Amino acid sequence: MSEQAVDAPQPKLTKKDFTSDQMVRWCPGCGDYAILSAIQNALPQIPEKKEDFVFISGIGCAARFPYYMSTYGFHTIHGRAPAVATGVKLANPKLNVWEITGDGDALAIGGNHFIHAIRRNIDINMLLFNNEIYGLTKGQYSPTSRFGQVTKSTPMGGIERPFSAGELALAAGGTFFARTIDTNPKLMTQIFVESSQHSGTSLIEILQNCVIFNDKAHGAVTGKEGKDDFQLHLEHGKPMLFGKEREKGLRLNGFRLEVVTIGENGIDQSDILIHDAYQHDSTVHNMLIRMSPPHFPMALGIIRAVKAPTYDQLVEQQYQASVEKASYKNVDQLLKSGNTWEVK
Amino acid sequence: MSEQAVDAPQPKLTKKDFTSDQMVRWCPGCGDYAILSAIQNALPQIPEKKEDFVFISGIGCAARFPYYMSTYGFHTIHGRAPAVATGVKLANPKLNVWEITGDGDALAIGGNHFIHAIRRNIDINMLLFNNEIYGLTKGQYSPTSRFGQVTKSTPMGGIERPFSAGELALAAGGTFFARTIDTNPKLMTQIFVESSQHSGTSLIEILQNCVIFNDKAHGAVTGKEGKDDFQLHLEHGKPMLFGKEREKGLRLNGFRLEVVTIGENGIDQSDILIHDAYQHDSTVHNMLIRMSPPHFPMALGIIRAVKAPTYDQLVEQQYQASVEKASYKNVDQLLKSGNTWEVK
Amino acid sequence: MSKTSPVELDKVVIRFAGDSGDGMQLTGSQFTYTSAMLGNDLATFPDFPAEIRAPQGTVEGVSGFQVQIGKVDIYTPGDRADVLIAMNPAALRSNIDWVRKGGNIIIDTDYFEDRNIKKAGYETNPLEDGSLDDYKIIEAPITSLTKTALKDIDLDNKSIVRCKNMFALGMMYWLFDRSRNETVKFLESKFRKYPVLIEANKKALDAGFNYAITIRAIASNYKIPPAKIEPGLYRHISGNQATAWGLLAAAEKVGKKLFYGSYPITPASDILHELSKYKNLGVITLQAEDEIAAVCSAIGASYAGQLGVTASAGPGIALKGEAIGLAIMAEIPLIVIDVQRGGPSTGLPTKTEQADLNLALYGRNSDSPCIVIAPSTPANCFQYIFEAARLTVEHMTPVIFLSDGYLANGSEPWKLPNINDLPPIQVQQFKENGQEYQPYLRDPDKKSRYWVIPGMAGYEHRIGGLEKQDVTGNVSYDPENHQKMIDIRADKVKTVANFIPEQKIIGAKSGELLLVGWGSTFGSMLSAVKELEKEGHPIGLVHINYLNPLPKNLEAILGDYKQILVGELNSGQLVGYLRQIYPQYKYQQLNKVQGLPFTITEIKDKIKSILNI
Amino acid sequence: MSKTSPVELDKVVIRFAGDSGDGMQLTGSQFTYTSAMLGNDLATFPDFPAEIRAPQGTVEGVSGFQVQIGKVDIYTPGDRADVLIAMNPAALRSNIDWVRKGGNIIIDTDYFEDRNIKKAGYETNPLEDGSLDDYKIIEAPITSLTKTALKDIDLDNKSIVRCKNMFALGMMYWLFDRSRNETVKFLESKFRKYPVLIEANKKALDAGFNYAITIRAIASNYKIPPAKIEPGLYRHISGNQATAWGLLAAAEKVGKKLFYGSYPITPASDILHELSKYKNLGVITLQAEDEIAAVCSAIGASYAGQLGVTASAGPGIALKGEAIGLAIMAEIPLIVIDVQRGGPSTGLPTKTEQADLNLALYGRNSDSPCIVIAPSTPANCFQYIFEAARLTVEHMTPVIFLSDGYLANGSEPWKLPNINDLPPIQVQQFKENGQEYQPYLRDPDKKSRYWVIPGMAGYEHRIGGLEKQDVTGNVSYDPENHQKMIDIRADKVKTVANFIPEQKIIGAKSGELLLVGWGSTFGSMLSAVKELEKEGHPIGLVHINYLNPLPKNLEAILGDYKQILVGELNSGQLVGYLRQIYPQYKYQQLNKVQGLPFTITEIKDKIKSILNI
Ligand SMILES: Cc1ncc(C[n+]2csc(CCOP(=O)(O)OP(=O)(O)O)c2C)c(N)n1
Ligand SMILES: Cc1ncc(C[n+]2csc(CCOP(=O)(O)OP(=O)(O)O)c2C)c(N)n1
Ligand code: SF4
Ligand code: SF4
Ligand SMILES: [Mg+2]
Ligand SMILES: [Mg+2]
Repeated sequence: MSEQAVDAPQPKLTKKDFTSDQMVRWCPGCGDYAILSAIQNALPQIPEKKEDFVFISGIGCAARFPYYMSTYGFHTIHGRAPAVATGVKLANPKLNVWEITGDGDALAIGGNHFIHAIRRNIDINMLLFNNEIYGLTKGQYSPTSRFGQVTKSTPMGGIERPFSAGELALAAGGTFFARTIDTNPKLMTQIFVESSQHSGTSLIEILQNCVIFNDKAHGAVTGKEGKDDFQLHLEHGKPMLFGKEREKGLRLNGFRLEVVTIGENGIDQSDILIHDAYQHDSTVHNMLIRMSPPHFPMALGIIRAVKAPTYDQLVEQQYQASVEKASYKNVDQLLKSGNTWEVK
Repeated sequence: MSEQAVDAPQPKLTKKDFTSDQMVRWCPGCGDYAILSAIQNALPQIPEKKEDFVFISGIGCAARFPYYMSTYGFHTIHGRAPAVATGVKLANPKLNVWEITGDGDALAIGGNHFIHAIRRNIDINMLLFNNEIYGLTKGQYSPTSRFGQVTKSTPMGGIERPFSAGELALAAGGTFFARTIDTNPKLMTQIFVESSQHSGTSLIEILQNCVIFNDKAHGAVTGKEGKDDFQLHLEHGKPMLFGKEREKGLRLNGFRLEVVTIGENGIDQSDILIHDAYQHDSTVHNMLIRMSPPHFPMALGIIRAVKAPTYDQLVEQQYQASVEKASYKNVDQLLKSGNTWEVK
Repeated sequence: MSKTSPVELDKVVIRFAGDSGDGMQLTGSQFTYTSAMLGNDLATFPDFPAEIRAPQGTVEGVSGFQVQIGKVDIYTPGDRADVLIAMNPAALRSNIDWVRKGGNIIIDTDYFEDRNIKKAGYETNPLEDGSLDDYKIIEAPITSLTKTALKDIDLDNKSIVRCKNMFALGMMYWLFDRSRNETVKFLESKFRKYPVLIEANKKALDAGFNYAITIRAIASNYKIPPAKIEPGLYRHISGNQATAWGLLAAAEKVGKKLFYGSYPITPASDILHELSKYKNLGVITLQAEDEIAAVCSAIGASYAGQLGVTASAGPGIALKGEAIGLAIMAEIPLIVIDVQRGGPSTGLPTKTEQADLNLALYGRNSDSPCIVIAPSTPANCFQYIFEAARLTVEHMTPVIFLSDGYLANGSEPWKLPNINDLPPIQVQQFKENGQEYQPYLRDPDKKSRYWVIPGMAGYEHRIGGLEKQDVTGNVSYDPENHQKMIDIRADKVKTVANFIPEQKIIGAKSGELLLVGWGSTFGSMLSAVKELEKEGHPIGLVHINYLNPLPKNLEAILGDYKQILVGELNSGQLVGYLRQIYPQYKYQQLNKVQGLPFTITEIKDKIKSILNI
Repeated sequence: MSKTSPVELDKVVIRFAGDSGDGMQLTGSQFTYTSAMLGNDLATFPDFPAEIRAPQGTVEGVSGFQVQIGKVDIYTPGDRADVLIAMNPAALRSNIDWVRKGGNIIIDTDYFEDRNIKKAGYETNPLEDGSLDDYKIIEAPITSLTKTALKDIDLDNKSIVRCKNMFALGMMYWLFDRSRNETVKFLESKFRKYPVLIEANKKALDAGFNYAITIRAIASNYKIPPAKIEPGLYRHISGNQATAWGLLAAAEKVGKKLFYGSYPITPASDILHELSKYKNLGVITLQAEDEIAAVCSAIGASYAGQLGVTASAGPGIALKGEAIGLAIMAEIPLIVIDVQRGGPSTGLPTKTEQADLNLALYGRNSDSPCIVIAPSTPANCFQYIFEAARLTVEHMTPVIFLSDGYLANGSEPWKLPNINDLPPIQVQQFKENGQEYQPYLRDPDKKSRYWVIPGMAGYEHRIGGLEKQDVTGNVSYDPENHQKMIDIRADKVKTVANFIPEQKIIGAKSGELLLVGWGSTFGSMLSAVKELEKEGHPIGLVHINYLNPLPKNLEAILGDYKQILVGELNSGQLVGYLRQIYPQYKYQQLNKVQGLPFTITEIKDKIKSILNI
């Protein structure tokens, strides 16, 4: 049991330690493979014991994930992973809990649990595989599918405006939001490691490609030109620069963000916004989240990471406080407390 | 049937026409009475036929509302009113559909339907009676209860950060958000009338007092001093002024709003922000929604009202487009279309 | 003090009724507590108005409290009241049907003027129109007498009038020869920060007591001597409280912390309120965003090694079916408490009904049996929820616990158990006898998996809702394996029958008629059977607490009687189930779906008509 | 072309199997369609892999398609194949059990090299190790022959290899003496924008056909002459498509628009896909955020005057219980389609099971009966969903429609009905015969409310989920009224028995044994009964489509046989229900929970063992 092993020296874990014996069964070319690999690379960098990692998923292609990890794993039911994960984390706050979910799982059937987990700021890491489609059920639109998109259930094009996972999370009080892409293993691994260090609900949106039902949905960002012109890699404290030569940047114009080119129209480095992931006010974070091609680059990296007490910490605090106050220490004493009488 | 009566002149309706014969059964002093009255005053001002008004509610004290209206009404199940109302509106877009909900009904069990209805921008009016408590079930905290609030289910104080209905709605793509209070009948009536004219989902948050389980939850805003210093009545195109003498106002300072006093520190009218409810960018609207005493006034009135196609309109458009294209006009023709063969 | 010696009675039923704001629940509990201290056996039931407060003086706003006390064993709060105290016309109107013909009714005449009479829906004044001729009416201007008694107290009028419930209680104390001491103590502690309120309430209590002596409206007062009660330490407990405490005891026994994930709903919410007080005992209560999140959080907690519990009433239980199916597939512990109420749909939220046996047995997709048990008295909710915990932990499959509004809100004296005497609860621990751990290895006797939880080094494994391969737990689409697992899950639940007590029989061990019931009808059924026995008609009573699986000896018992009568507060759910399981017998039915418990008379009448007696 | 005259057969079962990407579903459908045009009766069943594409060449990635064609009536796709075509080792391995001993297996030898043999999980090459000795093996290098045939075509290698399914189809066409015309037409229309693909596919088709002539691996080819089929216009239809189209027809008949609120789930999603194409017919499809929103939107649409329909599979149906209860209380039309799949929990999503009869009957809080019906063949999904619409509209209460994965994906030729011949569906319109409208007034015969919808002037009223007062529909907590309404709702559903057809009996009208089934097992049961009859063992078959209420004459029918055998693809849900409703009879059981339909042999064997024959 973990309690006994607290001080035992840990052998260094490797990717192999996190690979299960089950055959991976996604479609050839699916973005999920790269994500799996990035997680398996990230975990050894996180200073936790192997037996303390738990992966909780809902239902969907993405949600098969736990089967391929040789950690503890629970493939639950559609949309409910945040609730199960909340129970797991509260039951044992020492566990390092990862929730694996898709855009349908998290934002269609699971939308309510998603915003409530974030509101509570329970200390779990949510990986949202956003392929803008229902993969497992073979190609219906999801809440992140584009307006007008033709899918199996929208033969004339979709008429719903997509959710932005990040905006919703921030409106729900989200303390951590990052975005990454399945084509960038390094960025993924790095963000997974950093997100695990955040206390509170860390939401990581991964732009994932479903080759079968929504190929190149993120093509504008991941394609050859996209890579340079439409990816803005944010780092706290660094200016918001992008482009092949990092010649483009963002600056503030009134209430709006604006793309500018250094050297043009008298713009220089000092005009460029500096990324502040730690500021509590979510105004700029929201603006960054909302950006997308063709007028803006897509913001990647850790967009928001602010401190707030986590639900599990607060539960623990109330427990401690109540232990101090309580006049009974066990059930027997409780039973005998208050109004009782003796029959002889 | 309504279709036949389209051109018949309508007798002028009055409040009495909207009062049912059922005894109103809220607690004496409950804020719901004033809301009921305001709606009954508002409906005659809305150019619709009486039989076209429909009130759909979930479950809660608030949700008993339809019984007291002599319109069509359906008291459904907890949290699901947005989904039922969506079905009603799609079935008959001519209806004027009102959804009545409480903070628990809308944001706890109904949170997902709430954000999805708003995302679709279905043309209904949502009245959210926000008393920051579960009234009907006798006093548990709700998703809008304050952090630290002691309720029946949080004897040591609540440890969840409250939702802001408006912020959530905007993150979900909300096109209309207004806020009002049960102590201001005039404002309520006016907003109800105006919201009914918005096409798309109109969310109206009503700060409502539950005398029994959460008395004076909105006291800071509705109390004697609050009325002057902590209510900002927004009107599109008008400066954001408040205070007894309308001497205070809001101005922009970088990314933040700031309360200033006209005449002090060289501030004059021209420094004060002008309210633009129609701008699509939600940044300022979000800032206004987030304000609350003691550092800011509470924004009341119509905070956001932007144009976007409604779900019901888009459904109708696709219907029209498909009628033009279709090679069959009825089921018999459909059956015989495509691959058939004759057995003799 | 009166010196006439009081008339002795075996038992008496008293009903308090007034406006929601009149403090009748408090009055009733004080009377109850005092009687318990005097050694009476008793049972109580509050009769709340619908959830929202209705306008004062209307029938909808009336709140009632009924208690039966006795020197004999008491199993129910009684069919009809011997004494009703009615604080206004609405209270009289909505409670008169609950008074036996010839019973006493004490009336606060101050409220019997036109306006309130109309408000209550009377056309004429019932005190004058002869409609109360069948009852003994005691008219007392309770409110004005209270005001007079408190005229020297420095309190506003409203607060003074609020003391009228103590005046009424005082009258009752004299009538039933009870001491005021306990109530005085209670007042002194409750208002310890407001001495003036202590004084006012005590004065009102005394005034009522003395008034009753003075008017001697009832020829004499009564005495209900102490019952023969097993010695021990007692407290008064309601079903919901007993459920909460039973969970605390079980968690302590298992050595796991209690996790309670729930979404408020009448009549289950009080369990949440109660448990949220015991954080110091390690209880975590999560008020979830909805019922589905509630049960899923409990599943997560169980998976991670706590005792996961969720609760709701019918509409909420209907929402949990999919998740319960997951727990059945994952084979982990989970307790689902259903405090049943009147349905269908939102139905009658504050009324009782044995609504959901079918839902508990069948409310999930595909063949997904789980354990179902039901308590039968407010106090034994403690014992049976403890059993639920024992079974779910030892057999690694969900247990549904069917309480109801009557048990939840009803209360009775409860002899405190010795915690050490409670049965042990053994966690299914994996023992490495040379075999390697696999997630779907099973205990040979119980056929349950082992409870291996995250954090245990070397046992990492994956489970989920897709069909599992036997032993390995890997996902499997193999046809034969599916059949095997379907059979194993069914068999596992059947096997529980080896680990529960045999069915007890009360009364005749064979003969003409067997009465069969389950859950909250126990008190009325037992009373009916005892009374019939006294009348010379011995019949058998089988009251089932273990509903799935049924006790092994039940089949044989059913065969020992000529006729079987199954009584339930629904349209026939248990009887349908018995017809499925034991199709060889014929069953007759007694059903009532009125949001109310059975009266003893209803049961006796049905039995008499069957037996032609 | 071969001039040997083909051997005539009554019927034959053919199975196509290959990698998911090999186009086996297309090959199968083409063969089916051509056979239908030649006048054969037939039935098909696709055997999909689990939802996610598995790696090429693995057993998990195999996709199969089975068709039975005959000159005699065909009721099932057949127990075992007479001919299997296996495109690679994995296809062989996972399909070999579906071939009868002595059957023919055509094998693409190009894929039988080490790597693919290993991938399929074989230790040794099955073509060499003698494991196929019981079968007639026809080895053909299909892939390389296709490449050779298309070497002059200007196409990349991948596209050329993709044509191998046409080569295989060509072989089959020669073997069963079928013309290539229909497939040529199909190719010409499908690839009309890519002439090179038309050419390539046609060439492959011809090459396969000629190759079969050349090798004459099978002594001769076969002919299955046309069946005696009722004259008329036919098309091929699957259960899900028939369900969708039946809804279209019903909506047209009622004169209401169709509203379909659904959340995708296997195997129900295709109904959503299908219906979303018919916007021009007034259909509104809402892909809701979850199953609860789906059913609630349908309830809203029904309330406002459309025909509200929702659909899901087990896990999603479990979520809809609370809302179905609302529709029962509100007494409005609602169709709930459950395309059942293997469970419990997520279970076996792509496999068939008669999983949810109990859930349909009992999966709601309190006593809340509703109508339950089940189709029994892919094509008659049309007829029975139409019936569902008729019953829900005329009786104003929800209908649950129990399809399953087998019916949903299976297909058969369907004689087009004449839309005018479909029964009328009468909306319960309120007629003002002097009485004022009240929401819970009822039609005297059907006991249903009237469908009065928002927008109708002068009829404004309120309904909801709290218990309703009889007639007025006001909220009522009155005990007697509650009992009355519980009884009315039960009675209303019972009354439906007066408006449905009597139960038909197939085979012996009385005697030794009655076989009882429901839903998708019809084809196998019918075949078994017919075969037994031929063998001189006449028994009766009662296949139930109307499950609640049951047909009125069923009780008497059950009494006419010495023994009753109830067969289902679950652990005994119908049989439990029959034991409840008709406890006077004894029932035996045949149950199978393997995600697969019954084979005819399984049914016959069971019957034979019962009858000792
Ligand atoms: C209760 C329930 N409803 C519906 C389904 C069917 N279903 C399975 S996965 C899924 C959506 C998957 O989409 P997403 O979450 O985006 O995951 P992806 O497959 O794209 O990774 C649906 C609708 C289900 N399994 N359970
Ligand atoms: C499915 C279900 N779960 C729970 C309940 C119990 N319930 C009724 S109303 C309510 C909350 C009411 O709070 P709110 O929506 O804020 O309305 P208010 O009473 O404050 O107006 C709850 C939990 C229910 N009726 N149905
Ligand atoms: S369907 Fe799409 S998301 Fe699912 S495994 Fe295949 S490529 Fe990946
Ligand atoms: S409980 Fe609160 S919200 Fe409900 S009726 Fe009473 S005062 Fe109003
Ligand atoms: Mg997806
Ligand atoms: Mg509220």
